Amino acid sequence: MVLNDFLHLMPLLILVMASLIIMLVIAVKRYHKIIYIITLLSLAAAFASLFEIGYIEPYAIAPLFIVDGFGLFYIGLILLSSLVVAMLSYAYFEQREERKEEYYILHILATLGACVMVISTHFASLFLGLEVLSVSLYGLVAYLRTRERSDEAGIKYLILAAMSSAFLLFGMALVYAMTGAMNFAQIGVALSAFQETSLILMIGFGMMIIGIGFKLGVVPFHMWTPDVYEGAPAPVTAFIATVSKGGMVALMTRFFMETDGFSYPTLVLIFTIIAIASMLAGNILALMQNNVKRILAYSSIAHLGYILVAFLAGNTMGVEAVTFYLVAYFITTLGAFGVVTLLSDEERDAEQLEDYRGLLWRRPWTAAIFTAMLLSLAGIPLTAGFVGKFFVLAAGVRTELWLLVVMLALNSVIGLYYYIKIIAVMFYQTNVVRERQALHPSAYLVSGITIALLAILLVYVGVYPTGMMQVIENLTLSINAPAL
Amino acid sequence: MENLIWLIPALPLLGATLLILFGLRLPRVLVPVIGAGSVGISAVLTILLGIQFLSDGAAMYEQQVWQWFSVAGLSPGISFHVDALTLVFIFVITFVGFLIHLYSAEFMAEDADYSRFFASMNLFVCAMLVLVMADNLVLLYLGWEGVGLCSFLLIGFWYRELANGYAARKAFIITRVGDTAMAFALFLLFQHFGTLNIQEILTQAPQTWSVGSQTAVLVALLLVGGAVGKSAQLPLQTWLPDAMAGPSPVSALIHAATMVTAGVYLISRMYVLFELAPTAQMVVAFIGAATLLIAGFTALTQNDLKRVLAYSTISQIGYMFLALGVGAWSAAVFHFMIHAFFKALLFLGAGAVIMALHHEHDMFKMGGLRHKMPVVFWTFLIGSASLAAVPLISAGFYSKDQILWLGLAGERGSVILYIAALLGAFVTSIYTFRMVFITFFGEEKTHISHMPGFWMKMPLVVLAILSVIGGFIELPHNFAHFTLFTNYLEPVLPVIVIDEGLSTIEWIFQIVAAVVALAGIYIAYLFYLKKPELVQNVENSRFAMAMHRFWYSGWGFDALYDAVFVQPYVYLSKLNRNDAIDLIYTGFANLTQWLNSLFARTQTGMLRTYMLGVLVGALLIVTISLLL
Amino acid sequence: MILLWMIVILMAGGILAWLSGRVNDLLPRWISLLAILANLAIAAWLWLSEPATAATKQGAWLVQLNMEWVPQWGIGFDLALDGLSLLMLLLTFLLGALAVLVSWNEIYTKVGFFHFNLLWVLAGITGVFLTMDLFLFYFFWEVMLIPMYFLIGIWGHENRIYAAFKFFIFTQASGLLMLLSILSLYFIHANNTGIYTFNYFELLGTSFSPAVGMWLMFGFLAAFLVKLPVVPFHSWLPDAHSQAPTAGSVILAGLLLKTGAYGLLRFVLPLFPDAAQEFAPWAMLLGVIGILYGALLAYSQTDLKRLVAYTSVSHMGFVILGVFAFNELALQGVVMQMITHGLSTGALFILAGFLYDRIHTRNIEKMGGFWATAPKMGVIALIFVMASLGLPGLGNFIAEFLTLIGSWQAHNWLTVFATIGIVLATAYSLRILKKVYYGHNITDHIIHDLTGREMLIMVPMVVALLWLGLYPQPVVDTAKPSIDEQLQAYTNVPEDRTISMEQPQSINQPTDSLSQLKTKGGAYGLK
Amino acid sequence: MNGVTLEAGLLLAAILFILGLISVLIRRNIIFMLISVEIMLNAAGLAFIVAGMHWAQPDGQVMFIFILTMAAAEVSVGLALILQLYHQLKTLDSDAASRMKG
Amino acid sequence: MELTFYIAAAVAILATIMVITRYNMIHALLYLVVSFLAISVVFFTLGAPFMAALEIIIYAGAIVVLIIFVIMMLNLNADSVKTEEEWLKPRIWVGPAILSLVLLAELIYIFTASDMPASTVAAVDAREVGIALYGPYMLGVQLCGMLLMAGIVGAYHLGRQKKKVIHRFLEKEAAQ
Repeated sequence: MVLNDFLHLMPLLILVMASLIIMLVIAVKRYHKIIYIITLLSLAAAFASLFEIGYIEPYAIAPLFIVDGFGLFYIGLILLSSLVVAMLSYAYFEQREERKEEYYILHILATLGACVMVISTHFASLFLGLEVLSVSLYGLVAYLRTRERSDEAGIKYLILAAMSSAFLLFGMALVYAMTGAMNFAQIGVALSAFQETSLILMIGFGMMIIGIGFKLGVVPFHMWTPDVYEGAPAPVTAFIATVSKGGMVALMTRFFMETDGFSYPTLVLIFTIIAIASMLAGNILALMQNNVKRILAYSSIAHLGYILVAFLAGNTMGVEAVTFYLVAYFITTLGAFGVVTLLSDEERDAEQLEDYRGLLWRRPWTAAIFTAMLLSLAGIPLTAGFVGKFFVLAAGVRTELWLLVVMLALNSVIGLYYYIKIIAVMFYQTNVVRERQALHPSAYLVSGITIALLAILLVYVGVYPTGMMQVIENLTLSINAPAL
Repeated sequence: MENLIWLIPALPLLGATLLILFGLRLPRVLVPVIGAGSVGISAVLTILLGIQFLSDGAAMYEQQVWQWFSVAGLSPGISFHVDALTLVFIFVITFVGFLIHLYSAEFMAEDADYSRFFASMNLFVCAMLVLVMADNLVLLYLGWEGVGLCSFLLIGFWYRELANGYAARKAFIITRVGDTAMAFALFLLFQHFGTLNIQEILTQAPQTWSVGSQTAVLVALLLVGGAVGKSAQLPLQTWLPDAMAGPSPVSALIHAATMVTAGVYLISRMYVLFELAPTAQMVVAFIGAATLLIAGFTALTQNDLKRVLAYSTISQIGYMFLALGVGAWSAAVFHFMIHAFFKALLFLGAGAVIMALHHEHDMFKMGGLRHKMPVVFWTFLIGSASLAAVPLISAGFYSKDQILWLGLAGERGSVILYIAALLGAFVTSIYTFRMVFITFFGEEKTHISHMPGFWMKMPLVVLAILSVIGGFIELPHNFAHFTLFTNYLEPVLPVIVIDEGLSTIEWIFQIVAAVVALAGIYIAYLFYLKKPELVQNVENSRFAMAMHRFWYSGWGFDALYDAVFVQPYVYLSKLNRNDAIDLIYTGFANLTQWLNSLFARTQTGMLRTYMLGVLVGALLIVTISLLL
Repeated sequence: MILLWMIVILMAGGILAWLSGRVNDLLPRWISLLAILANLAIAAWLWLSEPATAATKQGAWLVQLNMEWVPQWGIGFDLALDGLSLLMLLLTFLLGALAVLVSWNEIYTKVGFFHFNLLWVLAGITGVFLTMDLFLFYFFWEVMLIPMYFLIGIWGHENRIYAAFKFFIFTQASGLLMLLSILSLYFIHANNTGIYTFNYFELLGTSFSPAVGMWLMFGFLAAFLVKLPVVPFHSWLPDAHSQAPTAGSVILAGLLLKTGAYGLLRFVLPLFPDAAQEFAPWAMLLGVIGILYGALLAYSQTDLKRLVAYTSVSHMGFVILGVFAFNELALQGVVMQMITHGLSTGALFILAGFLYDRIHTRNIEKMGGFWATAPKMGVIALIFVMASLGLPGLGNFIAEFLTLIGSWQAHNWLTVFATIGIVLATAYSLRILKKVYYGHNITDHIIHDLTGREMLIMVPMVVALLWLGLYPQPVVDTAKPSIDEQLQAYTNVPEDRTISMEQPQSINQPTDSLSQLKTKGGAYGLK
Repeated sequence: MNGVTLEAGLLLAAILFILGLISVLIRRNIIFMLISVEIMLNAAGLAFIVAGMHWAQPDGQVMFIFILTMAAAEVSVGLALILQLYHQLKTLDSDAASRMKG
Repeated sequence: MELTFYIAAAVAILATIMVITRYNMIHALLYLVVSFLAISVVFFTLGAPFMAALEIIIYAGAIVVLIIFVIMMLNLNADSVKTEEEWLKPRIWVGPAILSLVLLAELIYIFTASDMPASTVAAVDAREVGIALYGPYMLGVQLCGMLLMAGIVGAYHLGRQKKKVIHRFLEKEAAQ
C-alpha cells in the first residue's frame, strides 16, 4: 500500500470515514438533520474526489482493484445515485418514528460495497464488496422494523442473498480450482491456455451466474424482486434498483470482458435464455399488477433483460450500450421512486395505483415528472430511456442477435401497457383526495428539487445524448472488450 | 358565338351556385327567376348556336375553358366539343329543361324547399350539359356522375319520407355499378390510347383495333355497362320505377327526357368502338329488345300512374338501345328527341293530375278527369298517342316505326328483334291507353283540389305541339323520303345500310306496325272502358294472377337483387359489425393476461418457492453446461 | 433554418400554451392558433415563392438544413423540404388550424394542456414530413404519439382509455420493427462503405441481398401499414378515431394516417426498389382487401365516428394500391388522396363533432331529419359525403381516378376489385346522409344550424376540396419532382403494357438532381 | 503430501453444499433455513480450501477467512431479523411471511 | 492421512444429513457442531490447520452458540418440535430434494468425469496465510471490517425490541 493507492481510493476512503463519523455523531447525539447533511456532504465529496483522480491511465492496486475509467465512471454513477437517494431520504424518514440515523451508516456502507464491486478485479474484492453491499441492504430493507412487510422483505432478501452468495462462492471456488487464479486478468490468461472447454469451469461460471443473476434480479432468480421492492422503504427500493443492480452489472461486464466469457457458447446460451425469460416474465408479470412498486420491480426484471441483450453483444458497443442504458435507467428509476417517495406518508408508501388516481390534476408537476419517467422506462423519444433502448437495439442488431432483438421489441410493446396504465390512472378524473403530508412543505423541497433535476437530466440526455455518450465512450475504453 | 359555348353549362351552374349560397335569403319570387331564367338563357344560347352551326356549316366547335389536370400524359381539360349530335342533346336538355323549370315554378310553389329544388335542377342541367358537351371521357364522367348526384338529390327531395331516401340511394348505387364498368372502359382506353379525348380515341381506334378485336369488344361492353346503368336497361333497370319518388318535374326532366338517355348518348358518341365490336353491338340490341318487353309487360300491371310512365320510359329507351344495336344511330337519337318531348309531356301531365288529386298516385283512385282538366287531358292524350305510336298523326309513330323497320332491315337487324319490338309496340299501346282510360275516363273518384295554372299548362301545350310536329322532320323512305334529321346527323353518325331486298316491302311492315298499335288501343278500350268485367275474368285465373304478380313486381328483379346482393352484403356487414380481425388482437391481449395470471401464481410470496426458483435456475444452468 | 423554425414555433407555442392555460382558457387557444397560422403562412410562402412549374432548377429539394446531433452515430438533424413534404405541411397546418378552431367550444378542461398536446402532435408530424435522417424520423415518429395518446386518453369519449391504449400499443409495436430495420440498414450500409450514418440520402442505394432487402422492407412496412392502416392491422383505428375528441379525430384521420403513406413514398419505394417490386402484388392485394373490408365494416356501423373511421380504412386502401403501382399516375393519385382524404374525412369528423355537440350522441340510429333545421350543415355534409364516395368535381375523385388508372397499368384485376370498392363507398356514404339528414327528427333536441365559427371551419375545407377537384394542377406540379425522384429506381420497370406516354413537362427534369446536394460523408449516388 | 485428490475434496464440498441446499429448500423454520445457508457457505469455503491446497496457494484460505467473516455478519443480522419477525408473526414459519405476493 | 480424510468426510456428510432431518433444533445444532468438527478434520488433512482451528472457533463456537442463544431467547419448547415435524411433510420435501439430488448427481458426474489439473497438493501454513492476508489482501481485511460493521449496525438496529408489540391477531381483534 502506497500513498498513491490511497489517493486512488479516495472516494472509498471518504465513505469509510463518513460512516465512522456518523457513528461517532450518533454516539454523541442523535440528530437527524446533521447526519443527513454529513451524508450528503461526504457523498458529494467522494464524488468530487473522482475529479482529483482523473481518468487517463488505469491504475492497478494489485491484486484486488483496478482504478480505471470504467470503474471511475461507475463509481461516479453510484455515488450520484446514492446522493440522490440520500436526498430523497430525509423527508421520507423524518415522518417515521423509527430511529433514523443508522440508516445513513448503512446507506453509506452499501454505497461503499457497490463502489468496491465496480473496481474489483479479484474474486475476494468482488465477494467482499458484494457482501458489504448485501449485509447493509439486509439492514436497510428491513429498516422500518415495525412494518411487517419490511421484515418479511428483509428475511426473504437475507436468506436468498445468502444462498445465492453460497452459489457464487462455490462457483468461484470451482473456477479457482481449475485456473489457480482469482484475479480476473489472470483467470483470462489461464483460460486462454485451456485447449478445450472444461466442464467444471463452465459449472463454476454457471454458479457464479446464479449469484450474479440473483443480484440483478433476472429470471429465474428474480422472485425476490417484487416482494423486496414492495416491502423495503421507498428510498431503499430506489437504492436496490439502481446502485445494487448497477454495481453488479458493472462487475459482470468487467468480469466477462476480462475473461472473454463470450467465447463460450454455453454461457452465451445461458445468458440468452435468461435475457429472454427476464424480458418476458418481467413484462408479463407487471401487466395486471396494481402496486406501483411491484410494477417497477417487474419492470426492472425486464429492463435487466434488455441490458443483457446489449451485454450479450459482447463488444465495445455492447459495453457502451450497457453503460448508457444503465445511466438512463438510473435516472429514470431514481426519478420514479423519487416520486413514490415524495408521495408516501407516514402510514404507508404511495404504492397502490389508486394513490395516483387523478394525480395529473392534483399535482400536475409531480405527475408530469412521473409521466416522463414512465415514458422513459417505456423507451419513448425525448427521454433518456429511448436513447438507451435505441443503443441497446443498435448493439444487438450490430451483433445480429436477431432473436433477442425481436424479443426486446416485442417486450417493449407488452411493457408499454402497464406504463401507460399508470399514466392513464394519473389523468383519470377523481374526487378522492389522499393528501396527507405530515411535514412542513420545506421538508419536501429537497426531494422535489431532486426529482425535478432528474427530469431535466432525463430530457437532456434524451434530446442531446452526445455529451453523455462522449463521456461513456472515453471512459469505457479501458475495458478490455473485443473491438467492433 | 362559339366562344360562348362555355356559358351554356355555366349559366345553370351559376344559377345553382346563387341558389345554394343565397337561396334561403332570396325572396321566393326570385328563386324561379334565377332557376328557370338561367336555363332559359342557356336555351336561347343553344338555339343561337344551333343556327350558327347550321348556317356556317362547321363540323364542330371546340373550346377549352381550362386545363383540368395533367399527369403523365393524362391531360383532360375542362373543354367542350359541340357537333351535330351534341347539339340535339343540348337542345333537348336546355329547351325541354327550360319548359320543365317553368312548370316547376308553379308546381313547386308551395314547397318549403323551393330554392333547394331549383338549385338541384339547375345543377342537374349543368351536369347534363357537361356530360354531352365534354370533349374527353373524364369530363364526361364528371357530368355522368354529376347527373347521378342530382338525380339522387331530387329523388330524395322530399327527404322526410324515408322511402324516398331509400329510392334515392338505390338509384345512386345502381347507376354507380354501371359507372364502375364505365370507369374500367376508361382505364382500358387510356391504357391503349394514352388519351381520353373522345375525338382522338375515335380516330385512333380503327387504326389500332381490327373489327371484332377482343379489347374493343371488352371496352364496348364496359361502356354498355355504364350506359345500361344510367339508362335503366336490363339488368340495371330496377332503380328507375323507384325514382318516381321525386317530384313530377324531376321525373319529367331527369327520369324521362334527359338523364336516362345518357346511355344512348354515350353509345352513339362512341359508335366507332361499337362498329369495331359487333358482338357488343349485338348485346346492346338484345338488351334493348329484352328491356322493352320486360318493362312493357310490367307497365301493363302497374297501378301507380308514374310507375306506368317509368316502366314505359325503360321500355322506350329499350327501343333506342335496339336501334343503336342494329346500327340505326340516327333513329335512336331521333327517338330520343321525340321521346323526350312526349314523355316529358306525359310526366308533366301526370304531375298536374297528381297534384290536382292531393298527391294521389294510384290510377284506380282517379278517373273522369277528362272534363275537369281539359288542357291536361288533351295534351296527355297527344303524348299518349305519341307513346303508343298512333299512326301518321303522332311523332312517336315516325320515330318508333323507323326503329321497327331498321330492326328488321338494318344491316344488323334480325327477325327476333323485329318481333320483340313489334310485341313491345303492341303492349305499349295497351298500357298507354289503359292509363289514359283509367285516369281520364269513367267516374270521378277523388275530388280535385288544385287546378293547374298558366305556368303549368303552357309547357304542356308546347310539348304537345312538339310531340306532334316533331315527327315530321324525319319521314320513312317510302313516305316522301324526308330525312332531315338523318342528314343533319350524317357528319357525326353514319347512315345505316339497309337490306335492299326488304326495302321494297317496307309498306307491309308499316301497316303491321300501325295495326298493332291500333289493336293495342282497342284492347285497352275493351278491357278498361267498355267491359271492365273482362279484367275481372282474366284476373280470376290462377295463371294470370301469378303473371300479374310477377309482372307487377317488375319481373322479380328487385327481389332477386335483394336476395343475391343486398341481403348477403348487409348480413355480412352486420355479422362483422364488431370486426372479426379485432378478435386476433383481443386474443393476443387475453393470452398475455392469461400468461400473467399463470406467472403471477409463481409469485407465491413464500420463501421456499423463491428458493426453488433459484434451484431450478441452477439445475438449468448445470444441465445446459452438461449438454453443450 | 426556416424548417427548424416551423418545428420550434410549434413546440414553443405548445409550452407557452400550457403555461398560459393557468392564466385563462382563451389564451392557449389564441396562442396555438397563431402558432399554427404562422407556420401555415411560412409553408404558403414557401409554396408561392417556389416556381410553380414542375421543373424547378435545383431538383426536387427546395430547402435543406443539416445540423449535427449525435455525431458519434452519424445522426444528423437533417431536414429537407420537397414538393411532397410541402404539400403535406400545408395540409398539416391547415388541418391544425381547423383543429384548434374545432376545439374552441368543445374543450373546457385543461385547455392549456390540451393545446400543448395538440401543438406537439403537429410538431411531431411536421418533423416526420421534413426529416431526412432515419433516426430523427423515428424520433419524430414516436414524438407524435405521446401527445396523441393524451389527446385521446384525456379528452376522449367514454371508452377513451381503451382506445388510447390500443392506439399507442399498435403504433409503438410497429414502430419498433421499423427501428430494427433502420438499424439494420444503418449497419449494412456501414459494413458496405465504412460510413456510419443515418442520413437518408446516403442510405439510398444501399445494396443488400434480396432476402435481406425484403426483411428490411417489412420492418418499414410494419410501421407504415399499421399507421396507414392496412387490413388486418387496422383495428386500432376505429377505436382511436371514434373515441378521440373532434380535434384528435381530425388530426388522426387527416394527418397521422398520412405519415404512413408518406413513409411508404419517401422511404419504402426509394430504399427497397427490388423488394418493393417483388412485394407489390401482395401489397396491392392488401390495399384491395382494405378497400373492400373497410367499406363492408363501415356499412354496418351505428357510431357515426366509427363509421367514418372505417371509411378511412377503405380510403387508405387506395393509397397502398397506388403506391405499389409504381407509376406517376398512381403516385399523383396517392398524393392527392392523402390531401383530399385529409380534408374530406377531417370534415366528416368535424361534422360528427358538431352533431355530438348538439345531441350528445354519435349513434346514427338516434339521428334523422336534421336537414329540416340545419340545411347549411346538410349541404356541407352532402358535399363531404359526396367527396367520400368520390364524386367527380371534388378532389377525392381526382385522387381515386388517378390512383385507379395508374394501378390499372400495374394490375388489372386488383384494380377491378378496388373500383368495386367505390360502389360500396357509395353505399356507406349515402347511408350517413340518409340516416342523419333524411327522415324525421327523432331526438328531443332541436338541431341548430351551423354557427359562424363552424362555417368558418367548414367553408375553407369545401373550397379547398372543390379547388382540388376542379383545378388540381398546382398540387400535381408541386408533387411531380419528388414523385419522379421516388420513382427513379423504377424507371427500368418494364412498362410494355402501358403505351409510351408523352410527358412534355418532364423533359427538362434533371434526373440527377440529388448530386448537387452537399451532405457530409462520402459520395452517394442514385443510379 | 497426501493422496487426497482435488476431485474428492470438491465432491465432499459439493455433497455438503447440496445437503445444505436441500435443507434450505425443505425447511419451513426460518432458523433452520439460516443454519442450512451456513452449511452451504461452509461447503463453499471448503471448496476454496481444497482448491487453494491444490494450487498450494494461501489465497484459498484467505477466501475462507473472508467467508467466515461474512457468515458471522450474516448470521448476526439474520438472527436479529428473525427475532423481529418472530415478534411480529409469533411463529418461525417462513410460509407465514408471505403477505406480499402476486 | 487419506483415510482420515475419507472418514472425516463420511462423518461430515452423515452429521449434515442428521442436521437436516432433525425436528429438534438443539439436536440439529449439535449434529451441526459434529459436522463442523469433521470438516475441520478435513481441513487438517488438507494441510490447513489454521483454518481447521478457525472452523471450530467461529463456526462451531461463535455461530452455533449465537443461534442457540436466539433459540433460548425465543423459548422454543416441545411444541416447536411437533410443529417442525408437521412442517416436514414428504409433500413438501420430496420435490425440492429430488431436484437437488439431480443437481448433485450432475455435479458428481462432472467432477468425476472431467479432467482435473495436475495435483500439486502442498501444505500452506498459517504464516503464509498471514502474509497473504496482510500483504495483497490488506484492503480485503479492511473491507471485512466494514462488513462486520455493517452487520453490527444492522443487527443492532433490527434486534432492538420495542416495549409493546401486539400480536397481529390481537391487533385485529382490537380493531373489531
